[in-house]
Amino acid sequence: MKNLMKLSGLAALGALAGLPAAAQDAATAAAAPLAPYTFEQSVNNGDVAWMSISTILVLLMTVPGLALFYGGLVRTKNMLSVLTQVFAICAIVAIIWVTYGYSLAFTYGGSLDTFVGGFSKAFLAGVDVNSKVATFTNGVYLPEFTFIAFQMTFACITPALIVGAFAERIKFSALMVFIVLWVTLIYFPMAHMVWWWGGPDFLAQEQTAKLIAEAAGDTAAAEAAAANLAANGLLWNWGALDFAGGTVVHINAGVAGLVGCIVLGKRVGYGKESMAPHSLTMTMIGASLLFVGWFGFNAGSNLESNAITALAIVNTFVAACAGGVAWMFIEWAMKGKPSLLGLVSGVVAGLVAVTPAAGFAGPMGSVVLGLVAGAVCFLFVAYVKNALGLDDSLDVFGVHGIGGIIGAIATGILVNPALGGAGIPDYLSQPGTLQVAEYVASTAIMAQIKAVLFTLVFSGVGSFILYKLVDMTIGLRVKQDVEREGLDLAEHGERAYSS
Amino acid sequence: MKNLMKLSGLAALGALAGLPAAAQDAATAAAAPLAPYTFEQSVNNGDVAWMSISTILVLLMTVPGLALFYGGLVRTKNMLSVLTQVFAICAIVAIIWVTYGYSLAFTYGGSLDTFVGGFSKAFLAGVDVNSKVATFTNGVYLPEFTFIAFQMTFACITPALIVGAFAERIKFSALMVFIVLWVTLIYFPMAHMVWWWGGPDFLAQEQTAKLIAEAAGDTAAAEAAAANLAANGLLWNWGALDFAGGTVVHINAGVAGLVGCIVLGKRVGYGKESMAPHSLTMTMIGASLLFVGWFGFNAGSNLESNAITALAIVNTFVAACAGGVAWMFIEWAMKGKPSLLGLVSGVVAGLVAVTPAAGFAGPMGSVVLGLVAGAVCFLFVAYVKNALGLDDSLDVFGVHGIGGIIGAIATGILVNPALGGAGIPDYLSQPGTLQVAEYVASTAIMAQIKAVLFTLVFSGVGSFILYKLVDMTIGLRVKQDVEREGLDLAEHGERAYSS
Amino acid sequence: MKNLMKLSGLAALGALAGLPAAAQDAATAAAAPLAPYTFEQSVNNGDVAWMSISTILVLLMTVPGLALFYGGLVRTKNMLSVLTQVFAICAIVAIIWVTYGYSLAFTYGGSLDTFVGGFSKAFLAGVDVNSKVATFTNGVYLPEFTFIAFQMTFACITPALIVGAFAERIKFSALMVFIVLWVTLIYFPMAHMVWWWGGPDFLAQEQTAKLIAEAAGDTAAAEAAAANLAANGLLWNWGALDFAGGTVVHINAGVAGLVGCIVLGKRVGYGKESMAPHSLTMTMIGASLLFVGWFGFNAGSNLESNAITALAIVNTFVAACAGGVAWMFIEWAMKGKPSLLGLVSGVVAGLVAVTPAAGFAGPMGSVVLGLVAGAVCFLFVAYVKNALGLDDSLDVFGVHGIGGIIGAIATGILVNPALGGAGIPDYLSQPGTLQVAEYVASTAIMAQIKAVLFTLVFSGVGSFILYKLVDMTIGLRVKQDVEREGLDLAEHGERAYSS
Amino acid sequence: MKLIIAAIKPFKLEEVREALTTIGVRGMMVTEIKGFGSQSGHTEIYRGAEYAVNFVPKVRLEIVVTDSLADQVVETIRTTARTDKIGDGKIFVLDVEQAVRVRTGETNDDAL
Amino acid sequence: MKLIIAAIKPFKLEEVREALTTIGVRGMMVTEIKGFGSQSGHTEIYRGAEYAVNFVPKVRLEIVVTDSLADQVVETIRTTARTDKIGDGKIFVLDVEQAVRVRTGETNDDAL
Amino acid sequence: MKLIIAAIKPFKLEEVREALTTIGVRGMMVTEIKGFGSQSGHTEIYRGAEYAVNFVPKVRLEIVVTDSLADQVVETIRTTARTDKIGDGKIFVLDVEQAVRVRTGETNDDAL
Ligand SMILES: Nc1ncnc2c1ncn2[C@@H]1O[C@H](COP(=O)(O)OP(=O)(O)O)[C@@H](O)[C@H]1O
Ligand SMILES: Nc1ncnc2c1ncn2[C@@H]1O[C@H](COP(=O)(O)OP(=O)(O)O)[C@@H](O)[C@H]1O
Ligand SMILES: Nc1ncnc2c1ncn2[C@@H]1O[C@H](COP(=O)(O)OP(=O)(O)O)[C@@H](O)[C@H]1O
Repeated sequence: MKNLMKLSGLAALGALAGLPAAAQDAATAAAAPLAPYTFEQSVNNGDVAWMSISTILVLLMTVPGLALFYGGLVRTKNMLSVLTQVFAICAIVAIIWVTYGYSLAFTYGGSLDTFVGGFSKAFLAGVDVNSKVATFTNGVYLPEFTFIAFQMTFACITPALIVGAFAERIKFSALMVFIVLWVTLIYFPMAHMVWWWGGPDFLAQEQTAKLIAEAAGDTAAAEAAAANLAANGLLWNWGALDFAGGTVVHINAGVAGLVGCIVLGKRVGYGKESMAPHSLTMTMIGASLLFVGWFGFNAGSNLESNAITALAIVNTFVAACAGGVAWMFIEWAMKGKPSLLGLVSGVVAGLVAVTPAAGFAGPMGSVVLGLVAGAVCFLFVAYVKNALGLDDSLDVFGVHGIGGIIGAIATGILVNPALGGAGIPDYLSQPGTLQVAEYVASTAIMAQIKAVLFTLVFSGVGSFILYKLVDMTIGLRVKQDVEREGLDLAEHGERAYSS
Repeated sequence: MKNLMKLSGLAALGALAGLPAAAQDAATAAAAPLAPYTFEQSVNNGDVAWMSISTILVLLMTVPGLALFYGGLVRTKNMLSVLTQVFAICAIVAIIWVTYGYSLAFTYGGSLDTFVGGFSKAFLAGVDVNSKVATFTNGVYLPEFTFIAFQMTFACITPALIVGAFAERIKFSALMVFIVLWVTLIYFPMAHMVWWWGGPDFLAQEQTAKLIAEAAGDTAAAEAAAANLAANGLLWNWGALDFAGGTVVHINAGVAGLVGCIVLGKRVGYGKESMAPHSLTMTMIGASLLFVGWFGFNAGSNLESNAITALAIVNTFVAACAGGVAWMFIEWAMKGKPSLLGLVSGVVAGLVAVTPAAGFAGPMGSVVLGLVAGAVCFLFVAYVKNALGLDDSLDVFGVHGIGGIIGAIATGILVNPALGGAGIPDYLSQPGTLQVAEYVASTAIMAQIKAVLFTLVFSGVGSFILYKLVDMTIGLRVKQDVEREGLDLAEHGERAYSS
Repeated sequence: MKNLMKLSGLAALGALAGLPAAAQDAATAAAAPLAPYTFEQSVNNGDVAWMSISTILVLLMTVPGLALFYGGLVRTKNMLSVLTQVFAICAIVAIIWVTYGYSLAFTYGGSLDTFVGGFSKAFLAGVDVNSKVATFTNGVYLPEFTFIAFQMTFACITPALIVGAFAERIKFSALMVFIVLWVTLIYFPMAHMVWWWGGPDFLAQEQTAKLIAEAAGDTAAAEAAAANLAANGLLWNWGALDFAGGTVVHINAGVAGLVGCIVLGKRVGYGKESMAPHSLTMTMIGASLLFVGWFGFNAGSNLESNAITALAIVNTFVAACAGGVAWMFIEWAMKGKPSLLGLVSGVVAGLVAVTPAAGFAGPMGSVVLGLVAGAVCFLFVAYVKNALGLDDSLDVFGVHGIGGIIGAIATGILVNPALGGAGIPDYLSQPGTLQVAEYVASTAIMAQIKAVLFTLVFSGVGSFILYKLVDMTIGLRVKQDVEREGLDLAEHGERAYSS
Repeated sequence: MKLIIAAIKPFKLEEVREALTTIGVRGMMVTEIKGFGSQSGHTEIYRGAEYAVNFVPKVRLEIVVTDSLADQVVETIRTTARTDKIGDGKIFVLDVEQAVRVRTGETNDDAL
Repeated sequence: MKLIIAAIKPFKLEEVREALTTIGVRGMMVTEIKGFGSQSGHTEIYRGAEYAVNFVPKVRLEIVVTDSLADQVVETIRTTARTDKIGDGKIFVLDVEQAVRVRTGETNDDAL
Repeated sequence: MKLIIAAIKPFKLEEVREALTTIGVRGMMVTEIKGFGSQSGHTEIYRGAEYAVNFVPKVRLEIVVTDSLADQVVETIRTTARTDKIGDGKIFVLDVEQAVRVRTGETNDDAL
């Protein structure tokens, strides 16, 4: 597979789901003599503008968004520890990203390519202002720096999501070491497995080459082309749909958080002392900025600024609102009062759930998805979590894990055009154009379930090993005295508020 | 009027102000034989990028912007109630919007079309990624989802503006019911009456059809075309100019607030206890985000990303600054000190006032408009309000109502090209191009005054009836004990700040 | 030099550094007969979208970004004073900008043109929706209103940066007067000297005219063209590179701050009472918004939405992160704990340093630049400042001054293509295209050092005179009692927080 | 001299202060406290975690007065702070041995 | 009646309150204070400026009880608040001359 | 033992604490309070609504010392907290019957 010039792209589009159909159609098409597929790479300033702002929006989600959302929920004495953890993770991972992370996620990985990329673009070697990457439309490209920046923000926010699960008790140094290991060994491979594919033009080119070779009876060439067509990440090849990172980001972080809170154990005083949020105002600001920034996350994952971007915006908006409304009303019904924290938690749950579905579902499907996610996450967090005795301080699993799983599976359902969905994309049946593949519910949903299970196991087991490693070497948890005094003073030498 | 394919658009452009002139010119033009008007619908990714970000900016204005602006001004014990009200309104209205709100505002309403749309796009029926809506330039279109998302944010923020008027004393359940009624019966009709029009190409097509029919002596066809040309919202047909929502949003919400604070009565302890803002820091953050987000609101209302967008940005920026400077200095002169709250209130007043004028006035006109709005709103809030004994807790009427009225009327003056304005647009005199109609002060200003008065009466009376309805059924106001304890604990079961 | 239609642009590109090479090449090129250079002015909606959002982002940096970053660092009793100062400066300078500031910075200044512009565009005379300004690409233009708005935000934030140096002790009235003088006499001239140039097409036109004249032996015409080619700001002509305002904004404000804190003297109780930040939460929010907004500042300075925008985004991102990481780890090593304040201070230091380099350096160069800036600024602030006995309350000089100097000089190094830099642009050797000039380290670095020294002296001396003037007339500093009580109550009649 | 300590409902503070001024009290110290007593607290719920808060916000006054004024002060607080609802508060009287005004060095009754 | 003032560690508050309720205490006033004592404070550093904070967060309880209950209250606080680490706190007992319940006007032991 | 309660200006706290340490005081409780006295408050205006705030921020010290140290403590506070401007504060002395150190159970003078 020499000289394979892969064009990196984003968001699992299950191109291969169209394969069987493609074979048939291609047979017909092959009647007419086929010419090798050629293409131009054009960059649109409007797309670049949109992707630039999407990048900025995802950064806004992280700092200050996520940091405040989490920070507001801890006690005053731990406020700065949360802010520092989130911000430091963002900073360190950004540097890792340009150093080797991007390369591990978005380059050809040789014999390991199914699982992870290689080091060919370490230190961004070979990337300059003329480098381009594919989008989801044939012939439409982005400056590679744009793609690098956008994806960098995903690498930054995902590990930061985890810290909520063991907030108020982890050692800062241990966390830093854990995160470096985690992004390297869990996140970059996951991103590669879900998002590494050839791009529309590469697929068209190889598919055409394959058809030509087959027509000419050149089996070797046909096999080479077929191999190129299959040179994608593992989950991509399974046909799992993940528009903006339901598996890679949310389930991944949610599970890592779950394992983390179990490994670290409960907070001192858990269940006895009041651990009421020190500032729901900050949590509300954070949730709002997550909401606002999430449009960059979800609609930015479209890589272009077109009608699908607009669809993703509408879907994201209404799923978030539906999640908030569902949580608020069900809490009102079952606990007697509609709380702000419930409302915003539901909004986040809706956002998480719509992430994999953003460009695939229709608006009404997204409303339903949001309602379901808001309700189920509420039930988990308010009842199941306590029943299981989990001290997932800020409900990383309850919101990101559960919401992510609901969203991932629902994507397989809501993509159905009969339900207003956009349909499963198919780049192969008519090379050079984007077709909608026939929807087969069982296939579509099974692919999603497989992806969810894989992520649960891969991230769960992998994270567990890394936690144990760090725990055995430097120790994950602060001393009890430090926990009582608060991490701000003990670990960072500062107080959040003075007079 | 079968088969009328209306192309929805935004911002009253008083197309019909050009009618008399059009008749004349058309007469001349008709000398040459006229061909039916045809057009292409092209979408520009740069426009989509700008409208996407504008949508996000208006959401940012609402949450956390408006919520914090208001929240900072109440007492600690009511902080969360304000945040919850604003956020919940946003969430619920968004769902209503895609369910039936968009359809009521932006579809053809049959026999009621002058006042309100119909249900043909309820549940966004028939809208998909190929649907397009007109902008203000012939041939330039937006994905309909983009327009739906952008307008959704307007529907979300307008009712949220009202809550400031009766903050710290309304029952949450009553508010939710009121808002659902209010957007349905007041807001969607207002939006339809002001913003429902055919779009540049539709007008060009019908105008051309009319001229051809007239030349051919086909009175029936001419009348049908004339009817199509007149099938716009009531205020649009009056020729009222409203670039970004001075009437629909600000006067509308301002009056609803005024009526609300009168119906609910004053807060317990009003005038006796200190009701000092619990966090001007939050109010400043909120005001800043309103400022920042308002560019999406005003310049986004241009629907395209061009020089008029830029003009709207400059106008919005300087009017806001002028409003702030005016309020600050006049307060300094009359009350002895320049306060932050005065400064930011003036900024908001300037923003409100420039809203209807943003794409019509020139920068220097906008500076003057801002100065006037800042000064007059200050005088109202600091003197008139108390003289009238109004407990409009957060000055919804004083800022949005008064500022909106000033802006709406001033738009009729500042649009004058002689004052640096952009002039009144005219799509009819030369179908297919955008001309500037001759400016006649009396006509222009009267149209504005008519629109203001209509809004005051429609929204005032309508809101009054709805308040009374809700009051008589579930009761608008919380018990006195609850009001003393604070709505946060009593209504939402939470406290904003803990330690 | 009549009829000289200058096309304003941004960010020193040292066009003239290419001159000697140009002469040679031109000689060769002149062999073929030269036609006068003609060009079209095309505007791209994607560029306009990007510049609109960049404008908004820089406003976000100022309010609430910078205001919160600074405000969180002062004591509760002075919170509002800082917020008011920053917001009021922004508001007043915006009005000055459209009144005469833009004209002084970006018009031809007649005999003073080397130093400052004239009044030909006072009150934005002659600017309308059809006016355009050049970008850095031949033939690509922006609506002039877009450029005015973008540059307005730079004029607003720069003086606001200064207030951190003498926070908690300056009289509000004195500050307002000082700022009006300072922007007029220091900022607008600096902007003119660094950013006033002809634009790519103007240079191509004049260069071509010169070559034609020389070929034709028309010395007068050749000299006229040469004069036009040289009709740029002083520092521009020196070939100083400043992509987004290292000299104009950061060194300029940093030095003005340094002089200010010396002239005003230390705060009452300095070194005795605790002056711990009243809310590091606010400082963190502010720093995050500075980070987020800085992309508009740096990548917006590219004026277009293309691959260089993307490069500037990546550079800005990683330099910020590297700055934060460097400060955090060096503080951890030397002071025992990694603090949030250290982390975010480092991020800002990295951002400052990368400002002049954003479009010139490569990503790896930017990482190194950020690391150096974070480390050096830490050392200055934590050790040198105290050794010098400076009470630069919020480290305006330590971060913006020092960081700006590091960045300015490093730009001369990192622009080197051998280090992954973009190279020094050259518009003259092949008129109508953008070439990369040969890199000569000594020339490049000396130009930067000269620019830095000039800025230090010009801003330092100029600011000193203005401070003294204001001090002698209205007095710069509040009374000691007022300082103890806090500026909020005494100067603004408000408290930041109530219950 | 007597030190009178009273815990009252926060919104009554201004009224009590004014009433005391009227009868000649010229100084006091006011602290925001958490009161515990027969007035029950409230329950807060955050994502399903319920916290019973047993404390109620109260304001605590400390007033040092001459022996002769003490009874009147107690009486004034009692009548002014009263709303006849549970949680109105308590008043305690302690003996003060000495009082000093920092500024002047005056002592005892003169210091008040 | 006695006024018992105790400075304890904040996280012990709930436990102490409960223990006191058990032995019959029906009311108290709680204040968040800064304590100074042998327990040393901490150092904060902000951009190189170090501040030694000599105060430690404590909670201060004030409980007025009948003379008969006083000793038991002191004892209960002492045993419950104890962690055997420096900074556990202090208990002081003062005499109270009079007590009044605002709501009812009841006095002394009846008022508690 | 004596309980010395003093209300002083907040910025004098560190100085007073140090001075007291010098003369042998080993502990105290510090509360931020709102003081009311002859020092007048200020007026705040929010959008035209004026609020007269009659309270001034003060810091309240409570120090329990042996009888023998009491006078010296009062004197030290008086001289250190003094700025000769109105609002410098007041010092009150009360009698303490008993003192206990929670950690050790030591009582009275030993507990201080
Ligand atoms: N024994 C006590 N010692 C000290 N403070 C008390 C005592 N009992 C009550 N208080 C204070 O008085 C407040 C009101 O008392 P509570 O018992 O709730 O109502 P009521 O005074 O109406 O019976 C409490 O919140 C507490 O601050
Ligand atoms: N003499 C004193 N007067 C008033 N309060 C005191 C006194 N000594 C100690 N305290 C309070 O008791 C707390 C604990 O005292 P400390 O000396 O730190 O520990 P320990 O009680 O274990 O010896 C202090 O923080 C302070 O609030
Ligand atoms: N009678 C009093 N009882 C309790 N505290 C008092 C009394 N008088 C004054 N104080 C406290 O002392 C502070 C200073 O008193 P003030 O009368 O303002 O000034 P000065 O002590 O200079 O006469 C007050 O703010 C208050 O906290």
